[in-house]
Amino acid sequence: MKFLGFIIVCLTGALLLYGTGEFPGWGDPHSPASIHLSNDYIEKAVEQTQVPNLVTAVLADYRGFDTMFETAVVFCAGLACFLLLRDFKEKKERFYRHTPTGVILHVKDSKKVLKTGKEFEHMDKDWVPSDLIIKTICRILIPFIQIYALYVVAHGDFSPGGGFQGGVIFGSSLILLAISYDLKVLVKRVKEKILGIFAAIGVLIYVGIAAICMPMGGNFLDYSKLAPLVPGDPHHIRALGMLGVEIGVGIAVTAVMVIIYINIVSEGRHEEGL
Amino acid sequence: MHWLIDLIVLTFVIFCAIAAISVKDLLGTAILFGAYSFMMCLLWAVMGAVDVAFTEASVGAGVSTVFFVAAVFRTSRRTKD
Amino acid sequence: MDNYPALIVITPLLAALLAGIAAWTEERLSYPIALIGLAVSMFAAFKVLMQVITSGTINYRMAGWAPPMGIEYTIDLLNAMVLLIVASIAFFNLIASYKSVEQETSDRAGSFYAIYLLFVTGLLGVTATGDLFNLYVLIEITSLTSYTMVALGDRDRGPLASLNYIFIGVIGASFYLLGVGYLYLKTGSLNMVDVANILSGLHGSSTILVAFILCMLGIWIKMALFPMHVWLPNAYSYSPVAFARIVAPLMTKVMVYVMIRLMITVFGLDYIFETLNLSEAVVWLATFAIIAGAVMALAQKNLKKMLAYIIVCEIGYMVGGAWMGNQLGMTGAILHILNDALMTFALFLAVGSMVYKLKRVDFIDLKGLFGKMPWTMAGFVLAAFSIIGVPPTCGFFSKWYLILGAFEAGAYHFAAALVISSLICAVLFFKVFEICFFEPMPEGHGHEDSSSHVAIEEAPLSMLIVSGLVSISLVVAGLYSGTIVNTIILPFLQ
Amino acid sequence: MTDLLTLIVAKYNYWLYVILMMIGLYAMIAKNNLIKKLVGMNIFQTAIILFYVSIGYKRDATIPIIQNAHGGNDTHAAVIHAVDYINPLPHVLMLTAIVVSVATFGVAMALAVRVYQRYQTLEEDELRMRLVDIGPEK
Amino acid sequence: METIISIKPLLAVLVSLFVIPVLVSSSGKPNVRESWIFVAGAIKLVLVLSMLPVILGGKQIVLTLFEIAPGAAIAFRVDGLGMLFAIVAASLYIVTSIYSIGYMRGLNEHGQTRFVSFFALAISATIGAAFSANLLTLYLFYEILSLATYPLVTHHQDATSRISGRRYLTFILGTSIALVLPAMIYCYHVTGTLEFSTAGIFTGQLSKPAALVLLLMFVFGFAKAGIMPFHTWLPAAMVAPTPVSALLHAVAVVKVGVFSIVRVITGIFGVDLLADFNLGVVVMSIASVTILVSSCIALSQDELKRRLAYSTISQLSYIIFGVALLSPQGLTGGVIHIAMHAFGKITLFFCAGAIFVATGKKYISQMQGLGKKMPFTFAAFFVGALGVIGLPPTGGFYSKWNLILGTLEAQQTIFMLVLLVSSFLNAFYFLPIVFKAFFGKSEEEDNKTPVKIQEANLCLVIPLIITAIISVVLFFYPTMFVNLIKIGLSI
Repeated sequence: MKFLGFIIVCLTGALLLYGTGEFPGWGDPHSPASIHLSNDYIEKAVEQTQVPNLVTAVLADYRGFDTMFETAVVFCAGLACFLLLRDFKEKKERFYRHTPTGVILHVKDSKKVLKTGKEFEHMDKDWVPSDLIIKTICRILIPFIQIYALYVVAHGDFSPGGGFQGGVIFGSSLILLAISYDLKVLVKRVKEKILGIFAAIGVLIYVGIAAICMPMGGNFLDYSKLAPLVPGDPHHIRALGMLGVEIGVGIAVTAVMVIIYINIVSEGRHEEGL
Repeated sequence: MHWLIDLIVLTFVIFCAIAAISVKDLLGTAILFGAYSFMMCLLWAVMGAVDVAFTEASVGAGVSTVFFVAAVFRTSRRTKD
Repeated sequence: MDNYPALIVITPLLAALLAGIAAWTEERLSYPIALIGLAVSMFAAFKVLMQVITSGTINYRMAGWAPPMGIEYTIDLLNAMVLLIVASIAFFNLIASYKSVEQETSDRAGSFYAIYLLFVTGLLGVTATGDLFNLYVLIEITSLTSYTMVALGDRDRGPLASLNYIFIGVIGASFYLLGVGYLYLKTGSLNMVDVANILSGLHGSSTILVAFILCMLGIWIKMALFPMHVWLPNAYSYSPVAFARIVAPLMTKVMVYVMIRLMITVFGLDYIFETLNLSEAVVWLATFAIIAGAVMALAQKNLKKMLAYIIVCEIGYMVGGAWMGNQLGMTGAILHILNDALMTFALFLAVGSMVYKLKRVDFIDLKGLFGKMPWTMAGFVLAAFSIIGVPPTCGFFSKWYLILGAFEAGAYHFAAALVISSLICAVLFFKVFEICFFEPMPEGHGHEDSSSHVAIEEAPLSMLIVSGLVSISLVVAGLYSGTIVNTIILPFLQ
Repeated sequence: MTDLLTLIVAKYNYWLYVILMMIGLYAMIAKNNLIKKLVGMNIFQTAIILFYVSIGYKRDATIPIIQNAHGGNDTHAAVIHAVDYINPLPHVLMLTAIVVSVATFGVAMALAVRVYQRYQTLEEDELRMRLVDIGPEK
Repeated sequence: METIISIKPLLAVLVSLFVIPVLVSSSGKPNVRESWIFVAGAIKLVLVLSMLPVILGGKQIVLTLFEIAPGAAIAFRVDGLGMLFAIVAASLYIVTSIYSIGYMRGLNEHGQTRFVSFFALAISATIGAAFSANLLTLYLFYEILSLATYPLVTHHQDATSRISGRRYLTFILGTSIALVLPAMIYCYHVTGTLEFSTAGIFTGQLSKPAALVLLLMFVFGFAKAGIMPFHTWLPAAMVAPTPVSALLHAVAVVKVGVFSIVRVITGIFGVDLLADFNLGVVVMSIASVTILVSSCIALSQDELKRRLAYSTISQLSYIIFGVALLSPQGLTGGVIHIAMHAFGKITLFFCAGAIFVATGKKYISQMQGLGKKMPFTFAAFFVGALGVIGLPPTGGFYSKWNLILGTLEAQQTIFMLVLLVSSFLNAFYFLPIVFKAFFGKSEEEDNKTPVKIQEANLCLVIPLIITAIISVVLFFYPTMFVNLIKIGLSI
């Protein structure tokens, strides 16, 4: 296999290198790619969409259809992880710590569930939560990260970032919660059902905004036709449409990232894990 | 000047890539992979692709690595190659 | 309303999302949602086909931006035909699959339907789009959903097979993406028509050659052309029945469509057959694919696996026909997209019913099936005849055009391969028929302890009705293949 | 000689991308451990993204965010020179590609966990032996 | 030639197809089921006969159903040849239906509904083949017939029938896909049409070697005609119940094979082209070998049905032989033998089945002295044997007479010898059976154990008497068939 792989790799590499022979030089401002379409985007985008971040303009408007499916891919990944890993059966073995004494109980029968509270604390088999410093710092950090994430989503029109990046960052903040405490804390705060619904709703916001344009008389995704529905400057309607779409993306991505993480780390049991 | 930074970072990227696939500790692979992603993100920033770099920083160096560590946590850390 | 082109793709997506929500709130609703979504999509596809036949190609601008700035759907006769095939097969399969889904993935049916609809969305989008990169994204949707499904079916081998499928699939998609990158580098555009216009001045370029090879390699991997087929048999035999029944007829066919689309619309037949002159090599490859697929099918002991290898063989038909370099061959290839979709669907419908009742479909499990499930077997037999190429089923007529094309191109080896594969298919299917017909069904079938023995009987009515409809459509499509060729394929090729 | 040098300067990074891709591809084909293969897969994909991003790169141009788009008056907004801004299109495409790749990565990781749950190993050769052990297919 | 567009040929084909659902739904009520068969059979015969005056009037009936490609449509055209074949098949279908009721009920066979359904399908396909306007349609019905008869041949669903069925399909389906299909598509590729026409479809596009290869592909490819070495399916298929052997292997299946070859020689290549290339002799030699060898094999068979099978193989080659003479007399003799042999051979098969139902005996050596117990059966057997040998007063004489005249006309004297020798062989393997049946001593008489043997039931005896009588009648009134052939081949 190694040898075969090596040969395939060499052949493919040679093919690719052969193709570079006629490439325009790196960074050549006159290469076809830099002239044909890109000039149109650069010169017209601000005027047409009122969004200075060209990437966002192209992403959410000119090629918004791509992005919609990209979000669908994310949704699909979330569904996939749920379908593949989620295991509704409870684990047989459990560990409890008797808080006053520090004695650890190992319960092998799944039917005996101790009531956790002041006396007993359910603890992970494999994972010992981090110490106080990390916990505290994370607790302080997480709100800031989340606010930053919201900023990234909201300000995507003007600066780098957008729904996807914001969503990932928001998702990461929740994952950070799980890592610094343990999984149960996260699962308790963010219900699985909520995550599942939000993943779909995020995409639904996107598709919905895009689809409303059709009864309004435009083509699919044509935000400019939304003007009658939204109060405010119709001049900026495309930028608003993009914002709405980005929010949808953000919601979906956040939910899916957490779904994937929880399912992978707990092998789908949502009980214990990193 | 640009191309010099570019070359140096690119060399780092290739180094990280080779290291990531040849280390025998999967957690090490995860970390090297994170480094690789981060280098890659730098490279893109150098080339002016700020949005892409931002995404890669949050995804490649962030969430992907976390998924990776999570998967290693649930599987084995050692490997033969 | 002229938003039908968008509706074809959007309604399954919307339905997928709603089904995803319903999965968490009211799971019973997810099935009707899925059904309605696909019905609307099928209706839209039908409308679009009629519109295209009467008034020519439809261009639909997403977000209202003119191409090449925005993404455009370009629906011509070929698209419209494939769209209708995909939407209707997806719809009918859903009707037939309700019980199978209940049996196999009862606790998460809502999510299953969501994935199913996403897969269909991907296929429809791949077919409808006129943008090279959009195509990539949609291919990835179909791939991602099928990776998931493969892992779901067989608990033992599924995940591993799926993982291997991911590796191969990602390589394929990445090759395609690289090819598009090379194209973009040279043309600066992503819209198919626009790229084609610019390409006509770039025929000698080595970059374009590499781009072409990469795109083709990527698509071939995705369509499982021999020797890039290794993922396919596992993928088809491990996924849940409801999904296998749709992935088998549609996935490879849509990829063949993509290949033809790239050949005709993007690179241009002149470039491929005159500048590059690759025809002969690829037709030889297709010949090997046909023979190899048929021979490997002979070695199988499991019905699903056998059918999977037959699909490998059928892919050879279509690739060979498309690369023959003449109109007859191309006609045959396009006609075979329709016919093969129908006949594999009919076959897998029957197999699905068998799996529903028998759980396993190794050859030894099939004993005495003619007596127990006569209607299912009747559908199976008709589909098998179509694969063998017995007139008046549709399989014969596409073979007719393919062989004619081979004669015209002087590719006698390809014609010989077609004939040999037909013979091997005959052997294969009659091997199965003999088992089902001659050998009595053993007692306590499929269960080691006979106490839990359930009598094998005919499949549920929903499966039978769909199976019957599809079987009839095999003959109807065969008899009307002249009409199909004259109203759809020939106008498209001219 | 100078020709060669300019050629190298103009093209070297494309060559390095190819090398990077091939590292990834080699890992996908030849590595024994499934996780390693996944890493290879990601390297392969990011290398392609790198390739795309560098298509969009333009010398002496700045990031594709129009300055003072809303800050100035109308005359100000009119003077946008395409040469001054990097081509945004490849960036958009690659954002999508990154998302797709992370989605695939997530699903692949989930599968790897499933495989490990079932067979207690992720090495391909051992997996093959386990498959033989569990007997013929159902 | 004047043509009339009419839906009748389609109806004639479809009528027994439409009756299949009715048959299936009335599977619990055998009497209802069988009356439907008769209704369908009668309608079919009436439809066929109603077209007869038109055809005899020198017109043709055409109907195009589906245009698959220019020049290749699914279309019907009723001409003299097709009419002749259709009359034979449709009339014998009714007779066989009566017979099969007696046979199947007499032996209490399983799966009777399946049996009659596929029987109806097979006869549909036969009529379709008779009325085909072009090679594509002919191929279509040829294949349908092959597949429809498979469940009939393997009706017993045991190990023997499994092997036989496998051999049956291997030869028939295999050769048709491997040889006929490419040859047909090649013809279409060269000429752009597959329409039968008496002048042939080739207009100088074919060299002699190519024509030879194509001709051989067709002659061997239509393996239902039983040309050696593709004949072995026929004796094997004798495991089927006797009505199947009778109708399908004396009339429908084998005759469709022969009919296809006749069509190819007269309608695709054209008599003139083959005569120019002098290819008739090749086909004639192949046919001659088959005639002689299979006659010799028939001599050594003890099982009656197998002997009949080998006899069929040799008789089929007579037809091909006659057509390959390429002379008017030879063509007439060959084609009319389709009808004459059908009536003769079906009588023989009916007798074999009747004997089996009445006594359970399959082997000729066991049949000594049976003639006294079953006089009608053996009398009919005698008539049938005369027909096959070609002796007056049966129709078989007429065809053999024409064949011999044809050899003289074509100045192929050596081949006349083949005919004579084979006729002697025919006589040798048939007449002793009759002789021993009437004049030999039965085992029962030797053993002195009285076993009551009598004629089989009426359903079995009446059909064989009818066919025997028709066989004789045809000796006196062959004119209609001759006219049909003259019209069909314009000679």
